[in-house]
Amino acid sequence: MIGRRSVILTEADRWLFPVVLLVSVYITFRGHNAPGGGFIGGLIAGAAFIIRYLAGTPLTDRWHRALNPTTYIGAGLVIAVVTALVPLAYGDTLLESAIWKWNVPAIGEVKLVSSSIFDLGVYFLVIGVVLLSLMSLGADPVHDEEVGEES
Amino acid sequence: MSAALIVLIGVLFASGTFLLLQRSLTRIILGVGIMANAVNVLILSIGARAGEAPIIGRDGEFTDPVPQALVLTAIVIGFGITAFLLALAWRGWTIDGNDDVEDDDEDKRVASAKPLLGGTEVPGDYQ
Amino acid sequence: MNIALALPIAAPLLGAALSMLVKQLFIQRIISFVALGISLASSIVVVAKVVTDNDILVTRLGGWPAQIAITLVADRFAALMLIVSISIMALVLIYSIGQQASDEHSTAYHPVYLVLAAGLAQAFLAGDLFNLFVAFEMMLMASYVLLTLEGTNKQIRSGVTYVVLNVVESTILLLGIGLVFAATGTVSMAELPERLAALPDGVQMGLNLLLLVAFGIKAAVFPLYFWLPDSYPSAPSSMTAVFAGLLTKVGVYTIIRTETLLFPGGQSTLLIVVAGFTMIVGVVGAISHTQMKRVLSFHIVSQIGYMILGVGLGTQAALAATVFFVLHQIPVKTSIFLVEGIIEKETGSSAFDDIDGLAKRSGLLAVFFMLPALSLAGLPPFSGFVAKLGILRAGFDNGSYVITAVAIFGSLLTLISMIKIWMGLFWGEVRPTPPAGRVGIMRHHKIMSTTSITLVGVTLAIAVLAGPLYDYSVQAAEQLLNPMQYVKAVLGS
Amino acid sequence: MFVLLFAHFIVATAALTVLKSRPRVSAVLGICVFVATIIATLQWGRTTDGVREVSFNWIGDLGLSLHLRLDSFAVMMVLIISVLGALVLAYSLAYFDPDETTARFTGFFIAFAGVMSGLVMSADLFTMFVFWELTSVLSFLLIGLHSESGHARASALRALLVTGAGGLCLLAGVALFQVELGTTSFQELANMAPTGTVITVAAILVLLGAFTKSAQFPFHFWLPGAMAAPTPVSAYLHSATMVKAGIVLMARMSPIFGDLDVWRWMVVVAGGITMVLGGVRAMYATDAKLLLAHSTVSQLGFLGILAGIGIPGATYAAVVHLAAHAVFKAALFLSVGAVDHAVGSRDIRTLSGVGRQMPLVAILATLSAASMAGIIPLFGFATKEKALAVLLKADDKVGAVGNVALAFVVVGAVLSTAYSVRFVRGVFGTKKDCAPSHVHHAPSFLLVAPVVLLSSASLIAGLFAKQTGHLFDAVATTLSPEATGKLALWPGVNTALIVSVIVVAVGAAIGYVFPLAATARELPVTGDKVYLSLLQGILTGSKKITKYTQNGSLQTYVVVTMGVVIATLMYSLATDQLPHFDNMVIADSPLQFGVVVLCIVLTGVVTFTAHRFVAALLLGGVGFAIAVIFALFGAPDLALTQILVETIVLVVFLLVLRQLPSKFERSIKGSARTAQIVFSVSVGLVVALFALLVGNSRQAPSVGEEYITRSSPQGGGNNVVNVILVDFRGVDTMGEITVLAVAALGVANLVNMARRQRKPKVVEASQ
Repeated sequence: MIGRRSVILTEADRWLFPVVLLVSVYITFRGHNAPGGGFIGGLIAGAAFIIRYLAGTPLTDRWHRALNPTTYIGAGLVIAVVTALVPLAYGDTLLESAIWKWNVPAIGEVKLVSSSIFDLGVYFLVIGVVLLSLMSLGADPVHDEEVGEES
Repeated sequence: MSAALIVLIGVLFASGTFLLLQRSLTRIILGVGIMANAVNVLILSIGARAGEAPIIGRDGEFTDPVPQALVLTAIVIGFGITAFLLALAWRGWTIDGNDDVEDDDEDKRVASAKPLLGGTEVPGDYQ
Repeated sequence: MNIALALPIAAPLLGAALSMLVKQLFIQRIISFVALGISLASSIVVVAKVVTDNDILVTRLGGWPAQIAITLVADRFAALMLIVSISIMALVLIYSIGQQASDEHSTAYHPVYLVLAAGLAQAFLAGDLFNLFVAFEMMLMASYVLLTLEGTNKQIRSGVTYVVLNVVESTILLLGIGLVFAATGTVSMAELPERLAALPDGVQMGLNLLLLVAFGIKAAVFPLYFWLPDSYPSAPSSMTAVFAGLLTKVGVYTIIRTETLLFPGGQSTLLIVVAGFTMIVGVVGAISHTQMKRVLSFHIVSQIGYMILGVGLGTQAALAATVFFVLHQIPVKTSIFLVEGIIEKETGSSAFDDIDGLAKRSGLLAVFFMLPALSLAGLPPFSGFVAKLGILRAGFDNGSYVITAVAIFGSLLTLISMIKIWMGLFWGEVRPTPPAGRVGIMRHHKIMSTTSITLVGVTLAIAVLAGPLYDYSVQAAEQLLNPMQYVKAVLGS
Repeated sequence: MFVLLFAHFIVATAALTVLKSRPRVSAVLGICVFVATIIATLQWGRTTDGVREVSFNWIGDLGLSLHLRLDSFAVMMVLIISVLGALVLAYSLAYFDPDETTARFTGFFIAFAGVMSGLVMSADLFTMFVFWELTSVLSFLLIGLHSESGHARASALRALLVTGAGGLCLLAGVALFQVELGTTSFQELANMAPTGTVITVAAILVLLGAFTKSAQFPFHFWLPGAMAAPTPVSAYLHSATMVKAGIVLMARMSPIFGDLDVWRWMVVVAGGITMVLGGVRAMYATDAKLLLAHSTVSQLGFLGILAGIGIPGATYAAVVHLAAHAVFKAALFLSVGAVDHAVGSRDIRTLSGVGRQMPLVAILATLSAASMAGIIPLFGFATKEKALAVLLKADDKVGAVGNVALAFVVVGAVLSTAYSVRFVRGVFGTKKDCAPSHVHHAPSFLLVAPVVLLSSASLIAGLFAKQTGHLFDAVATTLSPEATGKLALWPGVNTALIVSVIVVAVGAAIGYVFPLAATARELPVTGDKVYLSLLQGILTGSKKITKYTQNGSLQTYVVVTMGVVIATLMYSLATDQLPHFDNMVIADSPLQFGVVVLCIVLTGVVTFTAHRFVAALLLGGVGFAIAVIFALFGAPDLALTQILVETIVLVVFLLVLRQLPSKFERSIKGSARTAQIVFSVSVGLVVALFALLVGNSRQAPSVGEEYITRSSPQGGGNNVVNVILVDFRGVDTMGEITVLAVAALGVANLVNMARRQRKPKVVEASQ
């Protein structure tokens, strides 16, 4: 860990972390129409983890079990590739996109583009990548458990 | 086309090359980073003209979105490469306590050894 | 058809993704085999379709019109490369399991290996320059990881050389592609020929050269090959085998594309000169070194020279010979590295200083070294001979006597380098003493031996079936020399 | 017949695999194959007109097909190969102990016989080349049979490299013929009677190939070295069969190209020098086997002249002498082997009284030696007479070169007689000052029987020279229609006979007088020395080149790579007029200008600072500045991504740097540093200039416009960049996230490996 735990950062992290995560999800889905998207969203979420990391909140116990970064990466890639592959089953080409529109009462028209799902895959993958790099290079190389490995 | 950006491209390429020529892996990685930035600025500034962000609904003349997409991909790939190089530097450091890029041992050995044929000297003894 | 072209890329990618989600080695292996199996099956379909339709297959991804979509394109050459490389990937996967060096070492092995396969497939099928760059990056990144998989001192040191020079290559390639876009406003390989041809000479030449430099680094031509002999030998043999067999050939493949599709005949003289130096300097390096893996690594470089010569000559005969040369080279080179892997696994080294008398210990091993070695040296009746003769004839036919003479001289040096390995490892008193009760090297390493033998068998089959395969190469060359066919197939009339 | 060819290979494979532990069984099988081949060949030789063809189309497009043709000449050669093969193999049963080496010998031997038969049956140059190279490889393996011995290895290498180099000349010739004429078939070439510079070059290349294989000067030196092989190998490969491949080739080609002056002169001069040189060397050899080796060289020179000079009569003489030589030389080798086996020595200075103790072998060997010396009434006499008779008249047909040939042959013939005498005297004679050699055991039946057969063949063929001569009529006419001739036991007193008598008399006198222990003065230049220095030169040169090209330094590699980039771009810049600055502005906005300046300053600091942390932080700074430039350019997505990526890279950088020292250790000072700076600046300059040039050359509209129009209606999004990323060019993104994933896995893997490799140490330390 870098330095000692900072009280300010720890406090900030407690409040910031969920907020930043929410923002990241928003940015991801907004990306189709305004600056943003899976990369940016994922990186923002990654940044949230960085803050958490800098605050010194251990990533290794609870987080490690719940969120194996490799799983994030794998899941993200599965989502992206499957989204890309689905149209093939309908006789279309790889990555052919579809646009679904629903009229939801009270909210109005809701539009979902299949490529947004693809972007979601990107989002998860990027989070996983940031997490994995951080955990690997940030951890104590001698005593800590191996990252992303079942031991 | 902006002269300032062209100059910046030149400076970044020069600096990147210089850093790549150093022995310390850290500096080489810095060089890789700068080079990547150099190419990205180049693609954007040579491939497109400055303008309004290409978001439908905004006013003004849009700048070409394609270079942006290419550069975005390049930035992300560059991120991966830099992370991996840093891990290499870190690993190199844990092995031998420095981050200098050494010359290849085998090449050095061969350069100083006698020329051999199949592990033996050229055999010329038959009589 | 969309499926057949998409799956060679998508199946390994999905496999890689799933493989990351599981940690059990057994399941990972199954995933890899299934993914590569699907990939292989669809590439067979691609080849069959290319042959029966006698046309170029195209799929426009996302269903967009060809001008704006990324296309996957398979002509005869691409289809051939696809099927060969995927088969090799599948075979070496089996070998590497037998080698007990890679996938038992790290759970990253299988996903990364699959990404390498996907990258290869994408590189061959890419109909878009930037997509080609991405494919290159997939391959490169995967190769960085595979090269340093064990994280030993040696691997890290040579890994640095490999990574840095390949990053330089990526940078140059990106620069080149960025400038191509800047000059033409597109990166679609079907749209480019016309737009590039309209550019001023200097710009054309510069873009052409930039791409050639980048692909030349990838293909390891003189004077851009340095990274190869320093880095390949430190990887596990199975990885070296794949790299040696496939990665440099991707460079050759892209050089051929550049010189036939994008800038037809752009730099033939330069390529011929470069080819001459590559042939000689590569094999000269092989002669100086005293470690089988190093010798073979230098040897890769030298052989690349022959392929580049074919591209430089640029006639249909020359390109046909080059296509055949690539086709022959991939399995042969891979197989000889696989045999090397058996030696290394058995004795812990491949240095001439450490080992002698292997022929006495295992005649079978000697035979299965000798067969690919003689083929590489271009001796009849092996496939390497057909390939070499094809190049020489094309050279004579073109009236390029000097370079052809250089090529012939190079092949004498090649013979010396192969004999050097033979004399260094296989002849003499047996050393080191085999462990007691060892039945035979080949029998002891069953999986590795079986796969190596299979691959050597494939190389022999290439020699036997050289007739139809050469016909195929000739037709592939015909397509290559007719870029309009490519453009038409992609863009429609 | 052609099935029998395959039988060779099947038996050979069996000998090397399933019968590995029973070499005797495989030898017997081999003999059966040889005998079958003999019978079949004879059968065909009688029943058909002597020609039988088969061809296997390999690659039609390249005109590569394997084409075998069994004509009378091929029949003769196959018979020589098979008869001698059977005899030598039988001999080897007694000669070797049945161990693994013998198994390998047997396998290689049978395979070799098969390949050699294929070679002599080849109907075209290409097919011949295929078998040709295989004989080289197999002889390499046979010479190196006892690979523990450095001598054997060196000899094998020498033989392979010399014949291999010749093979490449041959290959070049083949390729030239194929390209120029579209065929390499001997018959078709003969019909075409091609001319021209390229054709001449091709013919000469083929001739050079033949020279190397048949040990003609200046490539003669590998043959004596090849005697490192066990005696049966020498007897077979290096006297009777493989070395004849070149002669066969010359015999096939000379009817086509024999009229070329270059060809003729090359053949005569090379053959003549070979003949004389081999003879002289034989006079100095003290190892009986080496003596025979040099005599083989000499005889090959003789055969070369006859086969290559392109006179029909000489072709006939070549054919008959080829047969005669195969018979007597094999017998001689085998008898030396028998002596060696019994006594354990081949040194003619110390062997003494062997003739008395092994009378049968001595008589047989003497007979064969007499045939070699050309003494009446042996086969060798008749053939040599024929050759002399032809050459005496040669100048009528070919002019001066005929006389030169005659001169060489006469001198060579004198030497032949001399070394024949020397051989018999040395091996079987009794020397006063030497203790009689001890014969350990009488040679067994199988060691002697082949010699009996061969030597009596020399005698019988000589006695019935006329009939024997007829047998070869068809053989010679196959090669060239006019090549007819006669042999005679007693030709009558004519010039040839007189010359011959003088030759024999002088030769015998020299052979008798010449000391057995004479040592030759070392020549300043020999073929072998040239070979060695060439090989050494290749090795040293290779090392030197590699030392410079592959110096192992990453810096050098980067310099060269970037140097190539500069060079190519400068060259391209030079071909066009320099970029113009028409639509150039200083900066798109004042803010942009400011940020660029800041960015340049930061870059400068990153480049030259000695502090790691400073460098890493400011690299982030450069990244942020560039993000601002992106934003100003109209690329908000790019700017956002750049900022986030730079942040995360910075954090990772710092994580790594905390383990490294705060300052860079050393950096080059002085002129090297200046050179680096100059180099780097020129990279920057050239790239920027070229970028400018490219930027001004756009003509067609960008594909981006299409994306902008389609983004919202078809892609379902307003942010065009994002729609491109996830839709239009989604495959790029798919690839790119894969790259990212793999990079992360790689990072984790490296760290995990580090842990794994460290853990044991930690455990050790704690114990």
